[in-house]
Amino acid sequence: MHIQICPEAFDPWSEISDYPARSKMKPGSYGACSVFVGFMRDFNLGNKIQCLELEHYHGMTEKLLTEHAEKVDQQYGLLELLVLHRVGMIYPQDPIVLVATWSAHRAEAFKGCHDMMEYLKANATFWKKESLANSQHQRWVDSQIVVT
Amino acid sequence: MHIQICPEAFDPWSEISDYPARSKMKPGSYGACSVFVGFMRDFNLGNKIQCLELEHYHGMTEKLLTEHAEKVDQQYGLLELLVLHRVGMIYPQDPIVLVATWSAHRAEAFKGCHDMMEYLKANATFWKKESLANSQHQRWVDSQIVVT
Amino acid sequence: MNITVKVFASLREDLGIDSANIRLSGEVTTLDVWKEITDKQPPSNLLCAINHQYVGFDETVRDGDEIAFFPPVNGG
Amino acid sequence: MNITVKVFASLREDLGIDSANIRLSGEVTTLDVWKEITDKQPPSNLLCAINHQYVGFDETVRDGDEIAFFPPVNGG
Repeated sequence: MHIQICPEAFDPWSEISDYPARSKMKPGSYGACSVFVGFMRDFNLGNKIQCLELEHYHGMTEKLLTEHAEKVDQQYGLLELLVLHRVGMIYPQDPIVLVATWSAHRAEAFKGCHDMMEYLKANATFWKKESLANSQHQRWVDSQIVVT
Repeated sequence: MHIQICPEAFDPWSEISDYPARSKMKPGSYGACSVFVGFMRDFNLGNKIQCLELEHYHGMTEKLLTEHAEKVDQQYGLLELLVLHRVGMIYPQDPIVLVATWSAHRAEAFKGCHDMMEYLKANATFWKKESLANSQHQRWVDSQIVVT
Repeated sequence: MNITVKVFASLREDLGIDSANIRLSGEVTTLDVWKEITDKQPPSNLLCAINHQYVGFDETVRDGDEIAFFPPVNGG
Repeated sequence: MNITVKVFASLREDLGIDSANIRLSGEVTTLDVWKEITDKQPPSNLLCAINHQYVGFDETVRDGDEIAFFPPVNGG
Protein backbone atom coordinates (compact mmCIF):
# COMPACT_ATOMS: atom_id res chain seq x y z
CA MET A 1 0.00 0.00 0.00
CA HIS A 2 1.34 3.41 -0.91
CA ILE A 3 -0.22 6.83 -0.27
CA GLN A 4 1.58 9.91 -1.50
CA ILE A 5 0.96 13.65 -1.72
CA CYS A 6 2.83 14.97 -4.78
CA PRO A 7 3.98 18.60 -5.03
CA GLU A 8 5.19 17.94 -8.59
CA ALA A 9 3.41 16.62 -11.71
CA PHE A 10 3.27 12.83 -12.05
CA ASP A 11 2.55 10.46 -14.93
CA PRO A 12 -0.26 8.19 -13.68
CA TRP A 13 0.28 5.44 -16.27
CA SER A 14 3.99 4.99 -15.64
CA GLU A 15 3.32 5.07 -11.87
CA ILE A 16 0.79 2.23 -12.21
CA SER A 17 2.99 0.34 -14.64
CA ASP A 18 5.95 0.44 -12.23
CA TYR A 19 4.04 -0.22 -9.02
CA PRO A 20 3.52 -4.02 -8.99
CA ALA A 21 7.27 -4.73 -9.22
CA ARG A 22 8.00 -2.57 -6.17
CA SER A 23 4.94 -3.80 -4.24
CA LYS A 24 4.47 -6.84 -2.03
CA MET A 25 2.52 -8.67 -4.79
CA LYS A 26 3.83 -11.84 -6.36
CA PRO A 27 3.89 -11.78 -10.16
CA GLY A 28 0.90 -13.72 -11.50
CA SER A 29 -1.07 -13.32 -8.25
CA TYR A 30 -3.37 -10.51 -9.41
CA GLY A 31 -6.10 -10.94 -11.98
CA ALA A 32 -7.60 -7.46 -11.79
CA CYS A 33 -6.52 -3.84 -11.60
CA SER A 34 -9.03 -1.00 -11.33
CA VAL A 35 -7.88 2.58 -11.77
CA PHE A 36 -9.33 6.04 -11.48
CA VAL A 37 -7.44 9.13 -12.61
CA GLY A 38 -8.81 12.63 -12.14
CA PHE A 39 -7.51 15.33 -14.50
CA MET A 40 -7.77 19.09 -14.41
CA ARG A 41 -10.28 20.38 -16.95
CA ASP A 42 -9.83 23.74 -18.68
CA PHE A 43 -13.46 24.69 -18.06
CA ASN A 44 -15.52 24.98 -14.87
CA LEU A 45 -18.88 26.61 -14.06
CA GLY A 46 -18.96 28.27 -17.48
CA ASN A 47 -15.48 29.78 -17.27
CA LYS A 48 -12.22 28.94 -18.93
CA ILE A 49 -9.70 28.08 -16.21
CA GLN A 50 -6.03 29.00 -16.39
CA CYS A 51 -4.70 27.13 -13.39
CA LEU A 52 -5.59 25.70 -10.02
CA GLU A 53 -3.85 25.96 -6.69
CA LEU A 54 -4.39 22.84 -4.61
CA GLU A 55 -3.92 23.25 -0.88
CA HIS A 56 -3.96 20.47 1.71
CA TYR A 57 -3.73 19.99 5.45
CA HIS A 58 -0.36 18.28 5.72
CA GLY A 59 -0.55 15.47 8.25
CA MET A 60 -4.33 15.16 8.43
CA THR A 61 -4.67 14.35 4.71
CA GLU A 62 -2.08 11.57 4.88
CA LYS A 63 -3.65 10.19 8.08
CA LEU A 64 -7.19 10.10 6.66
CA LEU A 65 -6.11 8.51 3.37
CA THR A 66 -3.92 5.91 5.06
CA GLU A 67 -6.62 4.93 7.57
CA HIS A 68 -9.26 4.58 4.88
CA ALA A 69 -6.92 2.73 2.53
CA GLU A 70 -6.28 0.17 5.28
CA LYS A 71 -10.02 -0.22 5.79
CA VAL A 72 -10.69 -0.66 2.04
CA ASP A 73 -7.76 -3.04 1.75
CA GLN A 74 -9.23 -5.30 4.44
CA GLN A 75 -12.88 -4.94 3.45
CA TYR A 76 -12.32 -5.98 -0.17
CA GLY A 77 -9.35 -8.28 0.35
CA LEU A 78 -7.16 -6.22 -1.98
CA LEU A 79 -3.65 -7.31 -2.88
CA GLU A 80 -2.42 -3.74 -3.31
CA LEU A 81 -3.64 -0.15 -3.30
CA LEU A 82 -1.93 2.98 -4.64
CA VAL A 83 -3.05 6.58 -4.07
CA LEU A 84 -1.30 9.66 -5.45
CA HIS A 85 -2.68 13.19 -5.11
CA ARG A 86 -1.25 16.44 -6.42
CA VAL A 87 -0.90 19.64 -4.44
CA GLY A 88 0.50 22.99 -5.58
CA MET A 89 0.04 24.68 -8.96
CA ILE A 90 -1.89 22.56 -11.44
CA TYR A 91 -2.62 23.27 -15.11
CA PRO A 92 -5.30 21.98 -17.50
CA GLN A 93 -4.75 18.32 -18.50
CA ASP A 94 -2.57 17.65 -15.43
CA PRO A 95 -3.44 14.53 -13.45
CA ILE A 96 -4.75 15.48 -9.99
CA VAL A 97 -5.50 12.13 -8.37
CA LEU A 98 -4.72 8.49 -9.02
CA VAL A 99 -6.34 5.58 -7.19
CA ALA A 100 -5.39 2.05 -8.28
CA THR A 101 -6.37 -1.28 -6.72
CA TRP A 102 -5.15 -4.82 -7.43
CA SER A 103 -7.00 -8.00 -6.50
CA ALA A 104 -7.43 -11.63 -7.55
CA HIS A 105 -10.88 -11.03 -9.08
CA ARG A 106 -12.52 -8.00 -10.64
CA ALA A 107 -15.40 -7.17 -8.26
CA GLU A 108 -13.05 -6.41 -5.37
CA ALA A 109 -10.75 -4.19 -7.45
CA PHE A 110 -13.72 -2.21 -8.83
CA LYS A 111 -15.38 -1.75 -5.43
CA GLY A 112 -12.15 -0.91 -3.61
CA CYS A 113 -11.17 1.74 -6.17
CA HIS A 114 -14.62 3.33 -6.15
CA ASP A 115 -14.88 3.31 -2.36
CA MET A 116 -11.42 4.89 -1.93
CA MET A 117 -12.21 7.58 -4.50
CA GLU A 118 -15.60 8.47 -2.94
CA TYR A 119 -14.02 8.67 0.50
CA LEU A 120 -11.25 10.91 -0.83
CA LYS A 121 -13.72 13.30 -2.48
CA ALA A 122 -15.93 13.56 0.60
CA ASN A 123 -13.36 13.63 3.39
CA ALA A 124 -9.74 14.26 2.44
CA THR A 125 -8.54 17.72 3.45
CA PHE A 126 -7.85 19.34 0.07
CA TRP A 127 -9.05 22.71 -1.22
CA LYS A 128 -8.93 24.17 -4.71
CA LYS A 129 -8.54 27.77 -5.74
CA GLU A 130 -8.89 28.33 -9.46
CA SER A 131 -7.64 31.24 -11.54
CA LEU A 132 -9.87 32.21 -14.45
CA ALA A 133 -8.31 32.67 -17.87
CA ASN A 134 -8.07 36.23 -19.25
CA SER A 135 -8.89 37.69 -15.83
CA GLN A 136 -7.40 38.46 -12.42
CA HIS A 137 -10.27 36.58 -10.81
CA GLN A 138 -9.62 33.70 -8.44
CA ARG A 139 -12.24 31.58 -6.66
CA TRP A 140 -12.43 28.70 -4.19
CA VAL A 141 -14.13 25.67 -5.74
CA ASP A 142 -16.99 23.93 -3.93
CA SER A 143 -15.79 25.04 -0.54
CA GLN A 144 -17.74 28.26 -0.10
CA ILE A 145 -18.06 29.37 3.47
CA VAL A 146 -19.59 32.61 4.69
CA VAL A 147 -18.08 34.26 7.72
CA THR A 148 -20.10 37.13 9.16
CA MET B 1 -14.20 4.93 -29.55
CA HIS B 2 -11.85 2.10 -30.32
CA ILE B 3 -12.48 -1.65 -29.98
CA GLN B 4 -9.69 -4.04 -30.83
CA ILE B 5 -9.00 -7.76 -30.65
CA CYS B 6 -5.25 -8.24 -30.16
CA PRO B 7 -3.45 -11.42 -31.26
CA GLU B 8 -0.22 -10.10 -29.70
CA ALA B 9 0.64 -8.93 -26.17
CA PHE B 10 -0.11 -5.26 -25.40
CA ASP B 11 1.00 -2.83 -22.71
CA PRO B 12 -2.23 -1.48 -21.19
CA TRP B 13 -0.65 1.58 -19.57
CA SER B 14 1.09 2.86 -22.69
CA GLU B 15 -2.09 2.20 -24.70
CA ILE B 16 -4.11 4.35 -22.28
CA SER B 17 -1.40 6.98 -22.08
CA ASP B 18 -1.30 7.34 -25.88
CA TYR B 19 -5.03 7.14 -26.53
CA PRO B 20 -6.31 10.69 -25.74
CA ALA B 21 -3.97 12.31 -28.28
CA ARG B 22 -5.23 10.08 -31.09
CA SER B 23 -8.88 10.28 -29.97
CA LYS B 24 -11.56 12.85 -30.73
CA MET B 25 -11.18 14.43 -27.27
CA LYS B 26 -9.98 18.00 -26.85
CA PRO B 27 -7.09 18.39 -24.38
CA GLY B 28 -8.47 19.68 -21.07
CA SER B 29 -12.01 18.44 -21.81
CA TYR B 30 -11.91 15.29 -19.66
CA GLY B 31 -11.82 15.33 -15.88
CA ALA B 32 -12.04 11.58 -15.29
CA CYS B 33 -10.62 8.34 -16.61
CA SER B 34 -11.71 4.97 -15.25
CA VAL B 35 -9.79 1.85 -16.21
CA PHE B 36 -10.07 -1.87 -15.71
CA VAL B 37 -7.30 -4.25 -16.70
CA GLY B 38 -7.65 -8.02 -16.38
CA PHE B 39 -4.43 -10.04 -16.09
CA MET B 40 -3.75 -13.73 -16.38
CA ARG B 41 -3.11 -15.32 -12.99
CA ASP B 42 -0.74 -18.26 -12.55
CA PHE B 43 -3.24 -20.13 -10.37
CA ASN B 44 -6.82 -21.27 -11.00
CA LEU B 45 -9.13 -23.76 -9.23
CA GLY B 46 -6.26 -25.00 -7.09
CA ASN B 47 -3.85 -25.62 -9.97
CA LYS B 48 -0.79 -23.82 -11.21
CA ILE B 49 -1.43 -22.69 -14.78
CA GLN B 50 1.24 -22.66 -17.46
CA CYS B 51 -0.63 -20.87 -20.24
CA LEU B 52 -4.03 -20.06 -21.65
CA GLU B 53 -5.33 -20.24 -25.18
CA LEU B 54 -7.96 -17.61 -25.81
CA GLU B 55 -10.34 -18.30 -28.69
CA HIS B 56 -12.97 -15.92 -30.05
CA TYR B 57 -15.70 -15.81 -32.65
CA HIS B 58 -14.22 -13.37 -35.12
CA GLY B 59 -16.89 -10.99 -36.34
CA MET B 60 -19.46 -11.62 -33.63
CA THR B 61 -17.11 -10.54 -30.83
CA GLU B 62 -16.30 -7.25 -32.56
CA LYS B 63 -19.98 -6.65 -33.35
CA LEU B 64 -21.18 -7.27 -29.78
CA LEU B 65 -18.45 -5.11 -28.22
CA THR B 66 -18.97 -2.25 -30.67
CA GLU B 67 -22.75 -2.25 -30.23
CA HIS B 68 -22.50 -2.27 -26.44
CA ALA B 69 -19.74 0.34 -26.41
CA GLU B 70 -22.00 2.66 -28.42
CA LYS B 71 -24.81 2.07 -25.94
CA VAL B 72 -22.57 2.74 -22.92
CA ASP B 73 -21.09 5.78 -24.64
CA GLN B 74 -24.56 7.30 -25.07
CA GLN B 75 -26.02 6.17 -21.75
CA TYR B 76 -23.25 7.71 -19.64
CA GLY B 77 -22.33 10.59 -21.95
CA LEU B 78 -18.74 9.42 -22.24
CA LEU B 79 -16.14 11.41 -24.12
CA GLU B 80 -14.18 8.32 -25.15
CA LEU B 81 -14.08 4.57 -24.65
CA LEU B 82 -11.25 2.13 -25.38
CA VAL B 83 -11.49 -1.68 -25.33
CA LEU B 84 -8.62 -4.06 -26.06
CA HIS B 85 -8.88 -7.83 -25.67
CA ARG B 86 -6.23 -10.47 -26.21
CA VAL B 87 -6.69 -13.68 -28.15
CA GLY B 88 -4.16 -16.46 -28.79
CA MET B 89 -1.53 -17.81 -26.39
CA ILE B 90 -1.42 -15.97 -23.09
CA TYR B 91 1.01 -16.43 -20.21
CA PRO B 92 0.78 -15.58 -16.48
CA GLN B 93 1.00 -11.80 -15.80
CA ASP B 94 -0.07 -10.97 -19.38
CA PRO B 95 -2.86 -8.38 -19.71
CA ILE B 96 -6.01 -10.02 -21.15
CA VAL B 97 -8.48 -7.16 -21.29
CA LEU B 98 -8.41 -3.39 -21.03
CA VAL B 99 -11.49 -1.17 -20.71
CA ALA B 100 -10.95 2.58 -20.31
CA THR B 101 -13.52 5.38 -20.24
CA TRP B 102 -13.09 9.16 -20.28
CA SER B 103 -15.73 11.67 -19.17
CA ALA B 104 -16.11 15.17 -17.76
CA HIS B 105 -16.99 13.91 -14.26
CA ARG B 106 -16.12 10.76 -12.34
CA ALA B 107 -19.47 9.00 -11.87
CA GLU B 108 -19.95 8.51 -15.62
CA ALA B 109 -16.43 7.17 -16.19
CA PHE B 110 -16.80 4.69 -13.29
CA LYS B 111 -20.23 3.47 -14.37
CA GLY B 112 -19.36 3.24 -18.06
CA CYS B 113 -16.19 1.23 -17.39
CA HIS B 114 -17.98 -1.15 -15.02
CA ASP B 115 -20.96 -1.62 -17.36
CA MET B 116 -18.73 -2.34 -20.36
CA MET B 117 -16.67 -4.84 -18.39
CA GLU B 118 -19.72 -6.70 -17.00
CA TYR B 119 -21.23 -6.89 -20.48
CA LEU B 120 -17.98 -8.22 -21.91
CA LYS B 121 -17.70 -10.95 -19.25
CA ALA B 122 -21.30 -12.09 -19.68
CA ASN B 123 -21.75 -11.83 -23.44
CA ALA B 124 -18.64 -11.43 -25.56
CA THR B 125 -17.79 -14.59 -27.51
CA PHE B 126 -14.46 -15.59 -25.98
CA TRP B 127 -13.45 -19.00 -24.60
CA LYS B 128 -10.42 -19.99 -22.54
CA LYS B 129 -8.54 -23.26 -22.56
CA GLU B 130 -5.87 -23.47 -19.89
CA SER B 131 -2.84 -25.74 -19.75
CA LEU B 132 -1.85 -26.90 -16.28
CA ALA B 133 1.78 -26.58 -15.22
CA ASN B 134 3.81 -29.80 -14.89
CA SER B 135 1.11 -31.77 -16.69
CA GLN B 136 -0.27 -32.52 -20.14
CA HIS B 137 -3.75 -31.61 -18.88
CA GLN B 138 -5.78 -28.92 -20.62
CA ARG B 139 -9.26 -27.73 -19.62
CA TRP B 140 -11.89 -25.27 -20.81
CA VAL B 141 -12.54 -22.59 -18.17
CA ASP B 142 -16.12 -21.82 -17.07
CA SER B 143 -17.61 -22.98 -20.35
CA GLN B 144 -18.36 -26.61 -19.56
CA ILE B 145 -20.94 -28.14 -21.83
CA VAL B 146 -22.00 -31.77 -21.84
CA VAL B 147 -22.91 -33.33 -25.16
CA THR B 148 -24.54 -36.77 -24.95
CA MET C 1 -30.87 -22.79 -49.36
CA ASN C 2 -27.19 -22.70 -48.38
CA ILE C 3 -26.00 -21.84 -44.90
CA THR C 4 -22.70 -21.83 -43.04
CA VAL C 5 -22.40 -23.48 -39.63
CA LYS C 6 -19.65 -22.62 -37.14
CA VAL C 7 -18.88 -24.39 -33.88
CA PHE C 8 -16.59 -23.08 -31.13
CA ALA C 9 -14.44 -24.09 -28.17
CA SER C 10 -15.15 -27.38 -26.33
CA LEU C 11 -18.19 -27.98 -28.53
CA ARG C 12 -16.01 -27.87 -31.62
CA GLU C 13 -13.81 -30.52 -30.04
CA ASP C 14 -16.79 -32.65 -28.92
CA LEU C 15 -18.52 -32.59 -32.30
CA GLY C 16 -15.34 -32.58 -34.38
CA ILE C 17 -16.78 -29.75 -36.49
CA ASP C 18 -15.18 -26.34 -36.98
CA SER C 19 -17.08 -24.91 -39.93
CA ALA C 20 -19.43 -26.48 -42.47
CA ASN C 21 -21.47 -25.41 -45.47
CA ILE C 22 -24.87 -27.10 -45.55
CA ARG C 23 -27.68 -27.22 -48.10
CA LEU C 24 -31.20 -27.40 -46.65
CA SER C 25 -34.72 -27.04 -48.01
CA GLY C 26 -38.10 -25.99 -46.57
CA GLU C 27 -38.83 -24.11 -43.33
CA VAL C 28 -35.75 -24.53 -41.12
CA THR C 29 -35.04 -23.45 -37.51
CA THR C 30 -31.74 -23.23 -35.66
CA LEU C 31 -32.67 -26.48 -33.87
CA ASP C 32 -33.08 -28.17 -37.27
CA VAL C 33 -29.57 -27.01 -38.17
CA TRP C 34 -28.24 -28.54 -34.94
CA LYS C 35 -29.93 -31.85 -35.81
CA GLU C 36 -28.41 -31.65 -39.25
CA ILE C 37 -24.84 -31.53 -37.92
CA THR C 38 -25.15 -34.06 -35.06
CA ASP C 39 -27.34 -36.83 -33.66
CA LYS C 40 -26.57 -35.66 -30.12
CA GLN C 41 -29.04 -33.80 -27.89
CA PRO C 42 -28.52 -30.01 -27.66
CA PRO C 43 -26.97 -29.33 -24.21
CA SER C 44 -29.11 -27.25 -21.84
CA ASN C 45 -26.56 -24.41 -21.79
CA LEU C 46 -25.88 -24.45 -25.54
CA LEU C 47 -25.76 -20.98 -27.15
CA CYS C 48 -26.70 -20.11 -30.70
CA ALA C 49 -26.29 -17.13 -33.02
CA ILE C 50 -27.46 -16.20 -36.50
CA ASN C 51 -25.26 -13.72 -38.36
CA HIS C 52 -23.40 -12.71 -35.16
CA GLN C 53 -26.58 -12.17 -33.14
CA TYR C 54 -27.72 -14.32 -30.19
CA VAL C 55 -30.95 -16.18 -31.03
CA GLY C 56 -33.07 -19.01 -29.60
CA PHE C 57 -33.46 -22.51 -31.04
CA ASP C 58 -36.80 -21.83 -32.72
CA GLU C 59 -35.40 -19.03 -34.86
CA THR C 60 -36.01 -19.32 -38.59
CA VAL C 61 -32.93 -19.71 -40.75
CA ARG C 62 -32.63 -18.00 -44.16
CA ASP C 63 -30.53 -18.58 -47.25
CA GLY C 64 -26.96 -17.33 -46.77
CA ASP C 65 -27.17 -17.20 -42.95
CA GLU C 66 -24.19 -17.99 -40.73
CA ILE C 67 -25.36 -20.16 -37.82
CA ALA C 68 -23.06 -20.61 -34.82
CA PHE C 69 -23.24 -23.02 -31.86
CA PHE C 70 -21.05 -22.59 -28.80
CA PRO C 71 -20.72 -23.17 -25.03
CA PRO C 72 -21.09 -20.42 -22.37
CA VAL C 73 -18.68 -17.58 -23.04
CA ASN C 74 -15.82 -16.55 -20.79
CA GLY C 75 -13.92 -13.41 -21.76
CA GLY C 76 -12.12 -10.77 -19.74
CA MET D 1 -2.58 24.91 28.50
CA ASN D 2 -0.97 25.62 25.13
CA ILE D 3 -2.60 24.69 21.86
CA THR D 4 -1.91 25.26 18.17
CA VAL D 5 -4.66 26.53 15.86
CA LYS D 6 -4.56 26.10 12.09
CA VAL D 7 -6.92 27.64 9.54
CA PHE D 8 -7.19 26.60 5.87
CA ALA D 9 -8.29 27.78 2.44
CA SER D 10 -10.89 30.56 2.11
CA LEU D 11 -11.33 30.64 5.89
CA ARG D 12 -7.63 31.41 6.31
CA GLU D 13 -8.08 34.34 3.92
CA ASP D 14 -11.30 35.53 5.62
CA LEU D 15 -9.87 35.44 9.15
CA GLY D 16 -6.34 36.44 8.16
CA ILE D 17 -5.00 33.59 10.31
CA ASP D 18 -2.79 30.76 9.07
CA SER D 19 -1.44 29.26 12.27
CA ALA D 20 -1.42 30.45 15.87
CA ASN D 21 -0.21 29.29 19.27
CA ILE D 22 -2.69 30.08 22.03
CA ARG D 23 -2.58 29.81 25.82
CA LEU D 24 -5.91 28.96 27.47
CA SER D 25 -7.05 27.92 30.93
CA GLY D 26 -9.93 25.90 32.37
CA GLU D 27 -12.35 23.55 30.56
CA VAL D 28 -12.16 24.44 26.86
CA THR D 29 -14.13 23.16 23.83
CA THR D 30 -13.37 23.56 20.12
CA LEU D 31 -16.07 26.25 19.98
CA ASP D 32 -14.23 28.14 22.72
CA VAL D 33 -11.08 28.00 20.59
CA TRP D 34 -13.02 29.43 17.62
CA LYS D 35 -14.26 32.30 19.83
CA GLU D 36 -10.69 32.89 20.97
CA ILE D 37 -9.41 33.49 17.43
CA THR D 38 -12.34 35.53 16.04
CA ASP D 39 -15.44 37.52 17.03
CA LYS D 40 -17.29 36.17 13.98
CA GLN D 41 -20.02 33.52 14.12
CA PRO D 42 -18.95 29.98 13.18
CA PRO D 43 -20.37 29.32 9.66
CA SER D 44 -22.93 26.50 9.44
CA ASN D 45 -20.68 24.40 7.20
CA LEU D 46 -17.48 25.02 9.20
CA LEU D 47 -15.39 21.90 9.80
CA CYS D 48 -13.13 21.23 12.76
CA ALA D 49 -10.41 18.72 13.68
CA ILE D 50 -8.34 17.92 16.74
CA ASN D 51 -4.98 16.27 16.08
CA HIS D 52 -5.95 15.40 12.47
CA GLN D 53 -9.29 13.88 13.40
CA TYR D 54 -12.71 15.35 12.55
CA VAL D 55 -14.57 16.45 15.69
CA GLY D 56 -17.65 18.48 16.63
CA PHE D 57 -17.70 21.91 18.26
CA ASP D 58 -18.40 20.63 21.77
CA GLU D 59 -15.23 18.52 21.84
CA THR D 60 -12.91 19.07 24.80
CA VAL D 61 -9.47 20.45 24.00
CA ARG D 62 -6.35 19.26 25.83
CA ASP D 63 -2.90 20.69 26.38
CA GLY D 64 -0.71 20.30 23.30
CA ASP D 65 -3.63 19.71 20.90
CA GLU D 66 -3.60 20.93 17.31
CA ILE D 67 -7.03 22.40 16.48
CA ALA D 68 -7.92 23.07 12.84
CA PHE D 69 -10.81 25.00 11.29
CA PHE D 70 -11.60 24.78 7.58
CA PRO D 71 -14.31 25.00 4.91
CA PRO D 72 -15.84 21.96 3.11
CA VAL D 73 -13.14 19.88 1.47
CA ASN D 74 -12.76 19.35 -2.25
CA GLY D 75 -10.08 16.90 -3.33
CA GLY D 76 -9.79 14.56 -6.30
